Amino acid sequence: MSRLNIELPGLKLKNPVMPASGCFGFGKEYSQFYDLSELGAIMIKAATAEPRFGNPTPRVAETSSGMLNAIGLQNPGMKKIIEQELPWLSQYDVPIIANVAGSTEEDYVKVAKEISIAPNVHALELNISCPNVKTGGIAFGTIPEVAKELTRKVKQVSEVPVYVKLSPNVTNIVEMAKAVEAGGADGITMINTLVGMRLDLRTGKPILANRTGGLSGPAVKPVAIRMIYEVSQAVSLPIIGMGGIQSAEDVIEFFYAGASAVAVGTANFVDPFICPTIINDLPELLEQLGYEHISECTGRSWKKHESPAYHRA
Amino acid sequence: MSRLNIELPGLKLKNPVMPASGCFGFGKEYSQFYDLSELGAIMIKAATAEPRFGNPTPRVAETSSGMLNAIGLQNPGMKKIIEQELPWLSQYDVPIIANVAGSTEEDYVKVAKEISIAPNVHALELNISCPNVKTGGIAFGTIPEVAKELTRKVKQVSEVPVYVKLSPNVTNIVEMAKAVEAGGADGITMINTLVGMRLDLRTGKPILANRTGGLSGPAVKPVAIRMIYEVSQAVSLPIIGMGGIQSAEDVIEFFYAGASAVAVGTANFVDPFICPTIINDLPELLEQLGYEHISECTGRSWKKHESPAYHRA
Amino acid sequence: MMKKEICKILSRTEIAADIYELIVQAELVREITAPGQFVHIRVSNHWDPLLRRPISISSYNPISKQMTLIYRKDGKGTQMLSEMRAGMELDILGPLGNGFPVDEVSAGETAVLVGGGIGVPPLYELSKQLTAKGVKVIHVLGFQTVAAVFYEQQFEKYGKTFIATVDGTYGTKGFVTDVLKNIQFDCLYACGPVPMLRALQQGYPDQKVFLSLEERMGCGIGACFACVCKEKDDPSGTSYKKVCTDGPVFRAGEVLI
Amino acid sequence: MMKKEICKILSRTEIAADIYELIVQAELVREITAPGQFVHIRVSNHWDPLLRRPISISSYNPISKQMTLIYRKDGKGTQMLSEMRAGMELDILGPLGNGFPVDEVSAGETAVLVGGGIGVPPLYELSKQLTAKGVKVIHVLGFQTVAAVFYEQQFEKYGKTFIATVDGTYGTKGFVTDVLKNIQFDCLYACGPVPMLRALQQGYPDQKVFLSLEERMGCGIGACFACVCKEKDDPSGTSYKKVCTDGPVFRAGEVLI
Ligand SMILES: Cc1cc2nc3c(=O)[nH]c(=O)nc-3n(C[C@H](O)[C@H](O)[C@H](O)COP(=O)(O)OP(=O)(O)OC[C@H]3O[C@@H](n4cnc5c(N)ncnc54)[C@H](O)[C@@H]3O)c2cc1C
Ligand SMILES: Cc1cc2nc3c(=O)[nH]c(=O)nc-3n(C[C@H](O)[C@H](O)[C@H](O)COP(=O)(O)OP(=O)(O)OC[C@H]3O[C@@H](n4cnc5c(N)ncnc54)[C@H](O)[C@@H]3O)c2cc1C
Ligand SMILES: Cc1cc2nc3c(=O)[nH]c(=O)nc-3n(C[C@H](O)[C@H](O)[C@H](O)COP(=O)(O)O)c2cc1C
Ligand SMILES: Cc1cc2nc3c(=O)[nH]c(=O)nc-3n(C[C@H](O)[C@H](O)[C@H](O)COP(=O)(O)O)c2cc1C
Ligand code: FES
Ligand code: FES
Repeated sequence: MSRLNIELPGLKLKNPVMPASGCFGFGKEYSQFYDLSELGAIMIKAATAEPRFGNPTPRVAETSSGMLNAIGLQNPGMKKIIEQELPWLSQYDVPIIANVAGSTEEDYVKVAKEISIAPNVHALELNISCPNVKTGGIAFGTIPEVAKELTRKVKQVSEVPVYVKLSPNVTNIVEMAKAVEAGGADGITMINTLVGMRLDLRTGKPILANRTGGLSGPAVKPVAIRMIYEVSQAVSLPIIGMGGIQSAEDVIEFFYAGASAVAVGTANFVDPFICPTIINDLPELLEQLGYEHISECTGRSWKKHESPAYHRA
Repeated sequence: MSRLNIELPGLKLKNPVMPASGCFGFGKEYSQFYDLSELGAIMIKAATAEPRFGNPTPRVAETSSGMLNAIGLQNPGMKKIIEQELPWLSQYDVPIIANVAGSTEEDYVKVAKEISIAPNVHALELNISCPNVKTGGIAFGTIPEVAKELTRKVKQVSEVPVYVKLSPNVTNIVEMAKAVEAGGADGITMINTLVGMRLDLRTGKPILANRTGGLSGPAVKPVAIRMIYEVSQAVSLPIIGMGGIQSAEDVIEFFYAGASAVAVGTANFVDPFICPTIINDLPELLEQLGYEHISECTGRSWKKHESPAYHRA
Repeated sequence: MMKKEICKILSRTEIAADIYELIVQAELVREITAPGQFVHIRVSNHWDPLLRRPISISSYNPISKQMTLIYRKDGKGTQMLSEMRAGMELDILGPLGNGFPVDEVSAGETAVLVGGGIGVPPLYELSKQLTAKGVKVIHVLGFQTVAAVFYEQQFEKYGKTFIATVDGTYGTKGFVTDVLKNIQFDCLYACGPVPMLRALQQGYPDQKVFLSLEERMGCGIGACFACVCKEKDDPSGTSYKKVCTDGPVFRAGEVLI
Repeated sequence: MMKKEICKILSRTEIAADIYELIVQAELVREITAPGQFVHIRVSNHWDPLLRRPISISSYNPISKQMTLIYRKDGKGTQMLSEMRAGMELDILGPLGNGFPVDEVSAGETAVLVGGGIGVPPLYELSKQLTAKGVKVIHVLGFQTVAAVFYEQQFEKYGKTFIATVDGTYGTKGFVTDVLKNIQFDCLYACGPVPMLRALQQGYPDQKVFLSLEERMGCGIGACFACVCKEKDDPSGTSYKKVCTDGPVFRAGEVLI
């Protein structure tokens, strides 16, 4: 019996581990390392209505236990994604979560409508939180009313469940979560990156051409855990958690906080095998900790509950 | 000629490096390692009107390149600080910045009034951003109107310039900075800690008794740099920067971002000699980089300026 | 006087399952004033892992300037510490805290030293020093299981040594308190997990008992207020002791545990 | 096929001021297809520093399965790399990217290899392979100062080697472009800082020129889009090449630099 299978709106997952959007392209590169069917799901790179080049380089900088990125949503546009990337991915037995981005409400609605029809797209991830895009992007993720409206509009056109990706760059994350719940979201993914910056010692100027970038990696994990802990108690939507995950232990910590599945981003760059390694390590870790199924871990940090199996034994 | 002396409202500093509040007690412990007169200034531990025990233990947890703390403003109360700690510190030739905290506006005003009279207190640091205190504390740091009012009230009673310490846990840090500027602040100190959490793998429960804690250390540096970069362009107040500083290079990066002085917090725990080490390393680093004085570095990330001396040479 | 010193590792040996003995040469050894003091170790030159790790001094020799530390490989920091080798350098802050009061027993009296798991190490030097002044010493050491047992022979040299294991794979099955029932003493010194210390504090309200506490630490030197515990019988509710500087050893009843 | 492999360090030598030569034994050496490919190195088992470091393959031998990497100790990662010793293990991802096209010159023709600073290493294997097929090879290598000069003798074995130093402490004072003025060639290969590459691209618009670019990288395998550059003459403004997988070597004029 599997300890790892999970069901979420639109998603029947073999296991709750998936690569995070923007950190896995459309899967081709990582398919050289392992069979993508091993993954719980794949969150593909953001799709916009039109092709986008993104920001000038340098686009990444390193920080202590983290990195900054300012890719700027480079992508070939939804048409090409639907015609080329998704069909290629359909050779694998793995559900796709399509990350949807845009600069205007109309953009989001257009992309959501088109991409949600693709046969292997089982859910959308509404990216209202990309900190690297000038035009509007971030406002969707920081003003509750705007986020709610956008969610509602996208829900109206989407053929599949809609997960909304929250930005951590807000005073009150719970308010944002409640807003997207009220807008009809089927789930929440969190967190996107924290806005950060690094300066070059020699020139004094930002290392990133875009000046600021999104902070990801182990450095942000405590912020992600705190926010998931807060949000999971305030809304009744399932949460796909992310932010600095690099081991099976981290996955359990995200579940304890309140996640029902997780995504791994930056760690893919460090270790291309990180997702299958974590998937492989989880059953033994669950065994050690005394859980029969990973779902028993969700929300243990705040739920009143019985002791795990091994305490009972 | 010193490359390091700096003047700020109320403060004539030999050098711009000082220990951050809460990370240096009232100086006694570190005086066993070196002469406190070497420091630019000392930001002493938060003072409240009445003695406070703070939160239950565990109060600290480690994270990747960072730590969480939930001390809860433990302190002996302003009376004892004024009668015992400050007189002891007066043996050193070093200006004191007194960190003022409270649960109500009245508290803040009361402490500010009393402590600003002490002869070696040259400035106040208004702690409107401590994330570990339940009653009210954080609201002062996240609502611009509230912060402005508090600043105004404290300014009315303070005998010395008032620096306001900003919380990074907000959607819009510039708005907060402008609010305290409008309230009459003489300077800004930033950043306080990011709210974070860690869970125990075995129990599933938070490691900190207070559940959440404040994230500090190198992990938060890119967030601090970004916020100082934004705020220094938006207000005309001097900024004392902090958040993850552990080397002379880091100090320069904070200056580039827009700081006019810096504070070192967590790194004192790792290396008790960190402040004098940094102060000692700075002149040579400035020499290498071609600056005659550290003040030339302030705001270079965004200022239009001439090349540094060595480029000109 | 505490010092921050780059010390030389003389040897590192795995003495039980995941238990390592580290012998270090350092000037700061001459500053040690009592068994039960500890050191605060920076396990890497980098800033991750960030915090120092507090480890008790297990034994020391001010003349050779050597001290022995015994630690369990557990999390990130002790893992890295377990990868160190003879000849490498280690950044150590110490000696820290107040150790066990050796003066509280006189020659001819009996002291019982109670240790649980990684609470056992500091008792070794204590035993040496008590024995040297003519105190009769009995050791009661508790471990999880036989593979975790260490230093039994070493302790045997100084006095009768009882071992208890939780799973009964060695010595008495059960806890140190089970063994203690049959032992008479003038003074008890203990170091180990909180439930054990609490049981001892409650079990011997009228006897001389000294307990070494553990708490998560930031600075280790009294500056950060991470490691405080409440004083007992404090009407104001704000008085406290710091484990790092006032402790780690307290007289039973002095603080709430 | 690229591989992720835990490789063994055979030797590590400082060959100039802060310049290290690392010889590594690895199965992945057999997968190398051209000079100018690179590897992506994880400098520690921990997660700080986080990102891998891209380093060119300087030379390799598929039979002995050894490759040589040459790098400058600079930031945190290369600092740690410089502390590694023979016998230690290193996590390497590679070979990555497309190297220099050796077929673009024929026996009897002349190739000039232009390197600047840490752009010099990959030219070494290129020189070997070109010479082996009968191409006449000339090297023009630029460094900051005499202390930074390395591999002059090694290059001399394969062809005439000119050195330029910015401060004039060795060879010609000035830049590689100053030396190049007097040299005729059929094909030019270059690796080094962007201003140098740009000067070469502009200076020889009608000749065969291949340039190896550098860009900050995330994944190194084409997944993260950190390392893109724009294609030249692209009306849509959205077409691009990735330095990590389409490069690092490009024909001059192919992409905007
Ligand atoms: C005064 C004192 C003396 C000690 N003496 C010894 C000894 O002689 N031998 C020994 O093996 N252990 C001893 N300990 C416990 C030892 O400090 C912890 O086991 C160790 O810090 C855990 O670090 P880690 O890297 O394995 O775990 P991690 O989980 O990586 O540690 C994360 C953080 O939590 C802290 N931490 C985790 N567990 C503990 C704990 N039980 N007590 C205090 N802090 C903790 C760490 O110091 C670090 O700051 C002592 C603790 C104290 C307070
Ligand atoms: C394809 C390619 C081949 C290279 N070959 C060599 C070589 O053979 N020898 C050599 O010494 N150097 C080479 N470099 C440059 C080398 O990658 C950087 O010098 C190195 O990454 C700097 O790391 P650090 O730890 O010293 O600096 P840090 O400042 O700690 O690096 C921080 C981050 O910035 C990146 N970075 C910093 N400088 C550069 C740079 N110049 N280019 C790309 N990324 C950078 C690092 O990879 C890291 O992600 C090559 C770069 C590329 C892209
Ligand atoms: C290089 C890079 C590109 C990213 N691109 C996207 C994106 O296109 N859409 C999105 O929603 N999130 C994007 N993210 C955010 C990640 O999906 C993830 O939320 C974040 O990085 C935190 O997880 P991590 O710490 O595991 O990387 C990107 C992150 C990185 C590092
Ligand atoms: C243990 C600890 C206690 C702190 N106590 C206070 C405090 O009392 N008042 C305050 O304004 N900030 C307090 N801070 C925040 C620091 O002054 C500083 O703003 C923050 O830690 C970021 O700097 P750092 O990364 O260098 O530590 C505390 C931080 C730590 C780690
Ligand atoms: S650990 Fe900082 S006061 Fe005890
Ligand atoms: S480095 Fe990731 S695409 Fe090139």
